[in-house]
Amino acid sequence: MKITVLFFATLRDYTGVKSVELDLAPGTTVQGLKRYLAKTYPKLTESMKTVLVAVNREFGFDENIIPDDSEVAIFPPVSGG
Amino acid sequence: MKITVLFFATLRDYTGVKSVELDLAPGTTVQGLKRYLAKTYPKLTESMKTVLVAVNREFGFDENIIPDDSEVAIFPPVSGG
Amino acid sequence: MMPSQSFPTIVSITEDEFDMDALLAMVTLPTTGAAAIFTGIVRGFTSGEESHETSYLEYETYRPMAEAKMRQITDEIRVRWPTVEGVAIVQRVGRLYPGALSVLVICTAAHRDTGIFDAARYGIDRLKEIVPVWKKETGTGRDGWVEGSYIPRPGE
Amino acid sequence: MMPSQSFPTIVSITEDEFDMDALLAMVTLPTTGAAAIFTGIVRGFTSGEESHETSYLEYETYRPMAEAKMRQITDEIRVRWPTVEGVAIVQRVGRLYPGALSVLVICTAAHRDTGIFDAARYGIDRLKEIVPVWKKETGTGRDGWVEGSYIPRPGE
Repeated sequence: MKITVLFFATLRDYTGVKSVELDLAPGTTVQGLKRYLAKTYPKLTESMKTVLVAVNREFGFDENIIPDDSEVAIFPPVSGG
Repeated sequence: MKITVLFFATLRDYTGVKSVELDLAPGTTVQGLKRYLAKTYPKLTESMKTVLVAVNREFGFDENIIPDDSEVAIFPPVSGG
Repeated sequence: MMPSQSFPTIVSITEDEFDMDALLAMVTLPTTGAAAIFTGIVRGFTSGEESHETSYLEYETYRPMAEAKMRQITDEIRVRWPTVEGVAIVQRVGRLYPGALSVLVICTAAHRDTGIFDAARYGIDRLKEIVPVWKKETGTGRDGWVEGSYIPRPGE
Repeated sequence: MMPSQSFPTIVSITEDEFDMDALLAMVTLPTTGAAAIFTGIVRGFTSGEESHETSYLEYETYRPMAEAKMRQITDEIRVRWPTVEGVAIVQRVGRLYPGALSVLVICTAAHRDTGIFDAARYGIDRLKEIVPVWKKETGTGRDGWVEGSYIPRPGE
């Protein structure tokens, strides 16, 4: 399945990219994606402990399965206001 | 002693004047002034129960003696904001 | 470079429209990160038991005492919330139509968890208790002077 | 004549300066008599343990999700404070210098004792928890991304 992954703030700084298109096995979970990303971008490994994940613009959690064609965003806890 | 009395809101409507100069006996209290005003302007009699009095721009109370040359204001409970 | 610790205080009675952005800027210091603002607005339609429409309100004030009492309220705020940096209290007077802003209270501080919301609430509550301003309503149903109910105690 | 009961809601992410007066007017109904407003302001100088000066902040957002979460917060406010009439939540993004307004929350209602102060406070607290916006600081002492600490739970 194909998904788009967007990186924000520190996460974008670590990867050096704003977004990537990934082709993952169907049934991949948020946890699985995080492992994949840590392998692909070793600099992300440390951040993956506290990172937030949004799947199709809702907060996603480790056990959630990512649907095909999803927009997934990876970012640190928010600091707006 | 001479004092100036200012009327606001309903009180001014009842007296028909914005202010009067009065010549009162030294030692006149707020209570005494209220009695005097009720006699002079009978329409004020009812309001005198709930009216507020300021003596030189501070709230005054029945037993307070009015100093010579004071500016006294008579008005209903406030309704600003 | 530590900015000056003189805290700005604005107290004003005016016939003019408010410029909220300008007033807020006047009570913002380099250390200010948060502002809580209350504004009163003239209702055109009041629902509830005394449902009625308002054409306009005419605000009158005993200005020198009102200004002194507004300043007293800013002092009371600073005693109760010492971390408040800027305070502005502005009352508009004259004839005000529905939708007009009639009163404004701004409290600023470094952060939002310093009591600024409570301080702004205190400011408007106190204004409605002790600041000599009265409004006369013209509309359907209850024309005439609106009377408050608060009786100040000695020292207030 | 009873005014329409459709309550105005504004949610916006913008690079432009706020016009507070215009935004307030947009969330004011004929029945509205009170507004509680929170604004965040870029501090030039932060005191305390991590005392430092800020030259500017750069705000970034994941816009479509941020807008959805801001709208969710306005819904949460209306559930908790059903007497609230208008709600506006506006986040400014881009490069902001000290003194600039970075965020605005407005809650209006018929009267001030309807929870509007708490509602505005809730609005800014929630925004800082769940709206995907981040700021990067440039100044003396602690350059770089400011990280929050809130971890949303499922359903938030």
